[in-house]
Amino acid sequence: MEPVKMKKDEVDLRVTIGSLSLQNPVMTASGTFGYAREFEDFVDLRRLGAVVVKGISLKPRSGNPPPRIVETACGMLNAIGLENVGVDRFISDKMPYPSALGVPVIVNILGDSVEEYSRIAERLAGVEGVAAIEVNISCPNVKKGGVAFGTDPKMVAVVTAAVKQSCQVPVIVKLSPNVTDVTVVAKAVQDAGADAVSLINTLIGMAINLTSRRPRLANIIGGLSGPAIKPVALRMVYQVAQVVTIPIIGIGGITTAEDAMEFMLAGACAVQIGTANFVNPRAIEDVVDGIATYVREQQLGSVRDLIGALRVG
Amino acid sequence: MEPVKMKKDEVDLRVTIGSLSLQNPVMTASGTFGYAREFEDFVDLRRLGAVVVKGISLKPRSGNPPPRIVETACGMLNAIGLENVGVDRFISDKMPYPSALGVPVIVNILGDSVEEYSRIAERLAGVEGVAAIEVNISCPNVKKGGVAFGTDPKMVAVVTAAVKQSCQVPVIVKLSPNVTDVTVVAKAVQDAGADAVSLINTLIGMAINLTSRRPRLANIIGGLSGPAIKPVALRMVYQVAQVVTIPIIGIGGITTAEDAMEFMLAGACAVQIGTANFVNPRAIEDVVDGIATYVREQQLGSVRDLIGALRVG
Amino acid sequence: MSQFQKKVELVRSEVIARDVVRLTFNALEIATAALPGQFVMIQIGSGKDPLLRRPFSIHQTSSEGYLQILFKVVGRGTELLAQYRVGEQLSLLGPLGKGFVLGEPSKACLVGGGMGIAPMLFLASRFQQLTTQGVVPKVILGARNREELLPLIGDFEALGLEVLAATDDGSLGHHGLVTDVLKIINLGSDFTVFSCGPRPMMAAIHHLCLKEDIRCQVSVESAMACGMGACLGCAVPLKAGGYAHACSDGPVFEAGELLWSL
Amino acid sequence: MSQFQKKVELVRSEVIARDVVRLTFNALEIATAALPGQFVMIQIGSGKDPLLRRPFSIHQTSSEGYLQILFKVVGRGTELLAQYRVGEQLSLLGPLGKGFVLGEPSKACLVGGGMGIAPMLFLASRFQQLTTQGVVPKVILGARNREELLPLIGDFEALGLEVLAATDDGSLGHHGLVTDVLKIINLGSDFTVFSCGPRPMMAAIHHLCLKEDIRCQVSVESAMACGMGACLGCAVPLKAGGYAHACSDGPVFEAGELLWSL
Ligand SMILES: Cc1cc2nc3c(=O)[nH]c(=O)nc-3n(C[C@H](O)[C@H](O)[C@H](O)COP(=O)(O)OP(=O)(O)OC[C@H]3O[C@@H](n4cnc5c(N)ncnc54)[C@H](O)[C@@H]3O)c2cc1C
Ligand SMILES: Cc1cc2nc3c(=O)[nH]c(=O)nc-3n(C[C@H](O)[C@H](O)[C@H](O)COP(=O)(O)OP(=O)(O)OC[C@H]3O[C@@H](n4cnc5c(N)ncnc54)[C@H](O)[C@@H]3O)c2cc1C
Ligand SMILES: Cc1cc2nc3c(=O)[nH]c(=O)nc-3n(C[C@H](O)[C@H](O)[C@H](O)COP(=O)(O)O)c2cc1C
Ligand SMILES: Cc1cc2nc3c(=O)[nH]c(=O)nc-3n(C[C@H](O)[C@H](O)[C@H](O)COP(=O)(O)O)c2cc1C
Ligand code: FES
Ligand code: FES
Repeated sequence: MEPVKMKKDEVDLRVTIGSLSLQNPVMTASGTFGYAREFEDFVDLRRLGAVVVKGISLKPRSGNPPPRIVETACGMLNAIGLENVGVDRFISDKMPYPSALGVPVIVNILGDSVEEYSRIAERLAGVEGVAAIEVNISCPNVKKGGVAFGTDPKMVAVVTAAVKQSCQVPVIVKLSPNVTDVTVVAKAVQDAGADAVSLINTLIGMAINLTSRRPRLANIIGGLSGPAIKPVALRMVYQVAQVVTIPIIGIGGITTAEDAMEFMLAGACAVQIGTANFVNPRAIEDVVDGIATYVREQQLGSVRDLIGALRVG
Repeated sequence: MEPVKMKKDEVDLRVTIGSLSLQNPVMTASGTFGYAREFEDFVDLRRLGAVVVKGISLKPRSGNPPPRIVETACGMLNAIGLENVGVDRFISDKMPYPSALGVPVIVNILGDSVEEYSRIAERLAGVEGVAAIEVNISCPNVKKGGVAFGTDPKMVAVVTAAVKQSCQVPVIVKLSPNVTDVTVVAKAVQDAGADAVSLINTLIGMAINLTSRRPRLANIIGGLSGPAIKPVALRMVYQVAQVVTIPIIGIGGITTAEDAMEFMLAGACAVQIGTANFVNPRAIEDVVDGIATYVREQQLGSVRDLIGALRVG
Repeated sequence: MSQFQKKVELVRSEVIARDVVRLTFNALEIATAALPGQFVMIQIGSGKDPLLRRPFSIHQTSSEGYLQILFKVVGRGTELLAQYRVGEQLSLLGPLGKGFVLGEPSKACLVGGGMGIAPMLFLASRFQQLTTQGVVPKVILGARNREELLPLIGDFEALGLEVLAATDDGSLGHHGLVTDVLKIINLGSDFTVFSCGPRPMMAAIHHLCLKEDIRCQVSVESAMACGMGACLGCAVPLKAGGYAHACSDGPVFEAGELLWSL
Repeated sequence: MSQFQKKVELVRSEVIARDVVRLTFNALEIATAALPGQFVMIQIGSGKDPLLRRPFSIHQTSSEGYLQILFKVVGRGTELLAQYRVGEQLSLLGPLGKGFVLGEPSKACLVGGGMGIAPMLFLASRFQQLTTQGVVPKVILGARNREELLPLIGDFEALGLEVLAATDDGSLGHHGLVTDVLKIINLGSDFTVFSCGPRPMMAAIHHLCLKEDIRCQVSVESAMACGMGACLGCAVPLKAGGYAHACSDGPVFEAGELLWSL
């Protein structure tokens, strides 16, 4: 991919994730932006830093029974159950639209076994427009595979290496926050050859309906996202930034440009916006605008000056 | 301690935590209610299920420099740094007031080493009015000890056994949520002889001031509490309830009677209320009233009918 | 398809019955693009709590660009929404979803129960515009009692439609269910029933229509986060297995496509 | 000590200057118990976001039970607070903290800067009530400009007090800092300075008083969660080492007890 060129008079918002050049650091978070087309009426899709599509598995999955979502204090729980059309229909039906937008498309993948991860990566390897692969090892909603992979540094390393071998594009590994020490997993992923890490995926949570005495999600537990988790996400990004040298993509509760830039100060090269898209489908563009304004007003040379620029001590 | 007797016409809110009988299941959470006296103008202290006092160490601690607290979305971060007067002054100056209230006083303790935990427990063992000890192995704000203890099942077991040997009163071990699998720690604690577990302590989080480019807490990281964490707390209580037989005390983001009863459905015998006391210093009494109303209106035999009564499947 | 995210002004707020409120917004773009059965997602409050938008059927639109919703206060979001004052601005997203597939007005029977009456008024007025022969669609409306139902009936009558009423307590119209009325009026199999209401009501209507071989479209609810097909939260189990999504495949479905046992 | 948690009615809301608002509550118990230098914690909104109460100095009380606060809009909480309308109810907690230790009015000099002026009016009026010989306390008030300062001066003058003004831009009174004025008036060492304002201002006043051997009480701010000594969040570093707590040991301290380098 060609490095993105900057127009005159524009503020410099460009960042790179390994060999991947982005016009700005703001991407969509997987599972919260569909396949981009859903948002075409609300946001100028060509202004996104990158599109990360809904998690794709080898075979189609129908997902969990409803209720699949419930609101919590400043957050929401989801137990979608990784519903998706499967890699083949993704390539034939879904990929053409985002790949025509002129922004990098990052494909989030998930599997039940190392082999499955490899095979999806292989299938995607040659596909036009796939700029990078994001490996979801941390989704809490699938009982087989997912959880075990995401919390065991050894398994994560094996999956990472397998995906790396199966494709040429940059590989981003998406980390689970549901671990005792996220830096251990991050280091394992780096050592296994990942080009970047993204974090955090959702925290595991639960909600109960007192009247019916039942869990509010059919799946009982689900993934917590939204502003409520931002402090945890920011802490993990900061911790991981102290121990890895590969780029970090910050995720978790970002709704404003200020939020996004806080993640960059903590050490993230780029950010992803998830739940906020539901509330404000224009969120990503608003964040890009807000960052641009800040970079201009603070007369920063580029947005990259923010990365890891937290003053400690 | 005598089993609490119920007055005629009263609804039955009594619960037991091992050998400890409570008039109702609603306690204060350590560190959020001072030594009870602070709240005397706002709440009828004799109506509390139990008072859990601020964490006590062997020697006095002056705590972290300010800022120590910052608000987050539906939550707050604190990095008090376990400021406390030390066990001796606690016994002489602080304990007399709560112990005269006629409700059980549970003393939360913390240390830098197994020996320290034992010695505090020994000091408290004979003290009039100490109804139980809650062992804080999970406070994220102390760099030595705290974190390591709380996340390592083996260390937690050692501390538990040591405290058990040092005193006759029931020992409650307070679990950290910052672990990959809370059930492993809970089982270790049960096997080591704990009379009950309480959970959750705070999640580790961070907040950044974009303007100053500094962490918002002098300690950089702090503990996240309040409604934001309730889904995580509820999930962990539910998970632990599937694997232990000792009583569980549910903590995390409880602000209303409904919240409290949801924790009981998930498997908690009692609950603790923390951050909510800051917003509504009458919170605990309001929760007790709310539970009583519910138990009466639903014509439950007793509040104990709620414990673990979640309908799954 | 044209969808909009717009800050719009609340121009009218009416308490229709106890806990039932009707709001009128000045929302030109959304009102103009809207079709009966579509809905809007409304952001309540400016903060992060409540976090998610709330979905409401479009109750009525006007050529001047007014858009109405009719809702019941059932929780915190609707409580806050009921407190908004005329002149305040709210963010609306819409029109969302697939609406009813209209047909011959004279062969249409609209059945609304409770707040399921909300989309029926919009549908009725669209049918009314399509009516050429003067043979208007049939309308059956049900609610708990007279107090709740009476204020709503007036709007249908203002359109020149006759309303068959059913109340749980018999305080207005038939004492019983809308399905009783549906049975009584004995539609031909060339009719289409358009229905929205509580799930048990729609299930009963579906079974009745199935037996009588009448086509039946239903508007269903499901917990929603995005309202636009992105989160996959609003799953609706299908008879053929798998799930449709209420917000993008619906909220209106052919009743026969859905799984009713759940 | 008597403290109260009360739902009280907002009876007046005044915009004093740009982003500066004064609210008057009907809060009998709290107003009656209040002492100058104490504060209240106000719950803003009914939801969980913003979660924590916000602390505000008591600006003025009346024997009828009215209580005023004066504040600047600096963030989301104060923004929401400024939008409350007369007749709405808010939950107040107070009076909290230890106030100023009063002394001989004729030997008192009150120095307020910016929103630090808020508690000074209450202090001045209490001094005024204690004044027997007609020798009133001195008052020095500072702000960025005339627009911000002028409306506040009137309240002090209404008490019969003369105000020495200082503004950053010289648009009213002395062009410069309140400490300049303090130097000029040259207090004797039998005076006590009572001060509230931005930290650099109070540090400068403290150092001046130290040099001139004048007793100095300052009211300090710190991030607070509970306002009542329970959370230990509001640590204020002490000269002697360790921390005091702004809410329960203060917010008023002897300036010499605090660590000013931090
Ligand atoms: C497409 C669609 C159209 C709708 N149209 C209307 C309408 O025209 N008029 C109307 O009154 N209501 C309508 N609803 C339902 C309305 O969205 C909910 O009543 C509202 O979201 C509740 O918000 P709350 O914050 O007040 O309640 P909450 O506090 O969120 O919940 C209170 C109760 O309402 C239930 N509830 C919450 N959200 C939903 C939901 N999305 N669907 C069903 N039940 C829910 C909860 O389970 C709970 O029992 C519609 C829902 C959908 C999906
Ligand atoms: C004892 C005491 C008395 C006070 N009296 C007054 C008063 O009379 N008038 C007045 O205008 N203000 C007063 N303050 C400050 C006032 O509490 C804060 O301005 C307010 O809490 C900010 O809330 P916010 O939600 O608008 O701002 P936030 O969005 O919470 O923060 C906005 C900015 O204000 C700063 N801030 C937040 N909380 C505080 C705090 N507690 N103290 C200092 N800075 C803070 C933040 O760091 C941030 O820069 C007092 C503070 C204390 C501790
Ligand atoms: C409805 C929903 C679906 C999601 N699906 C996926 C997914 O398929 N793959 C994945 O890696 N993460 C998925 N996530 C996690 C998000 O990408 C993101 O990591 C998380 O929501 C935290 O960010 P946020 O707080 O900005 O939403 C999903 C999140 C939500 C809310
Ligand atoms: C200011 C503050 C101080 C705390 N201090 C302690 C402590 O000393 N010991 C302890 O075990 N937990 C401490 N906690 C954790 C609480 O007891 C509780 O576990 C946590 O706040 C979650 O509950 P909540 O969401 O209801 O606040 C503290 C929490 C707060 C907010
Ligand atoms: S509500 Fe998000 S897909 Fe339907
Ligand atoms: S604000 Fe809680 S102790 Fe001072």
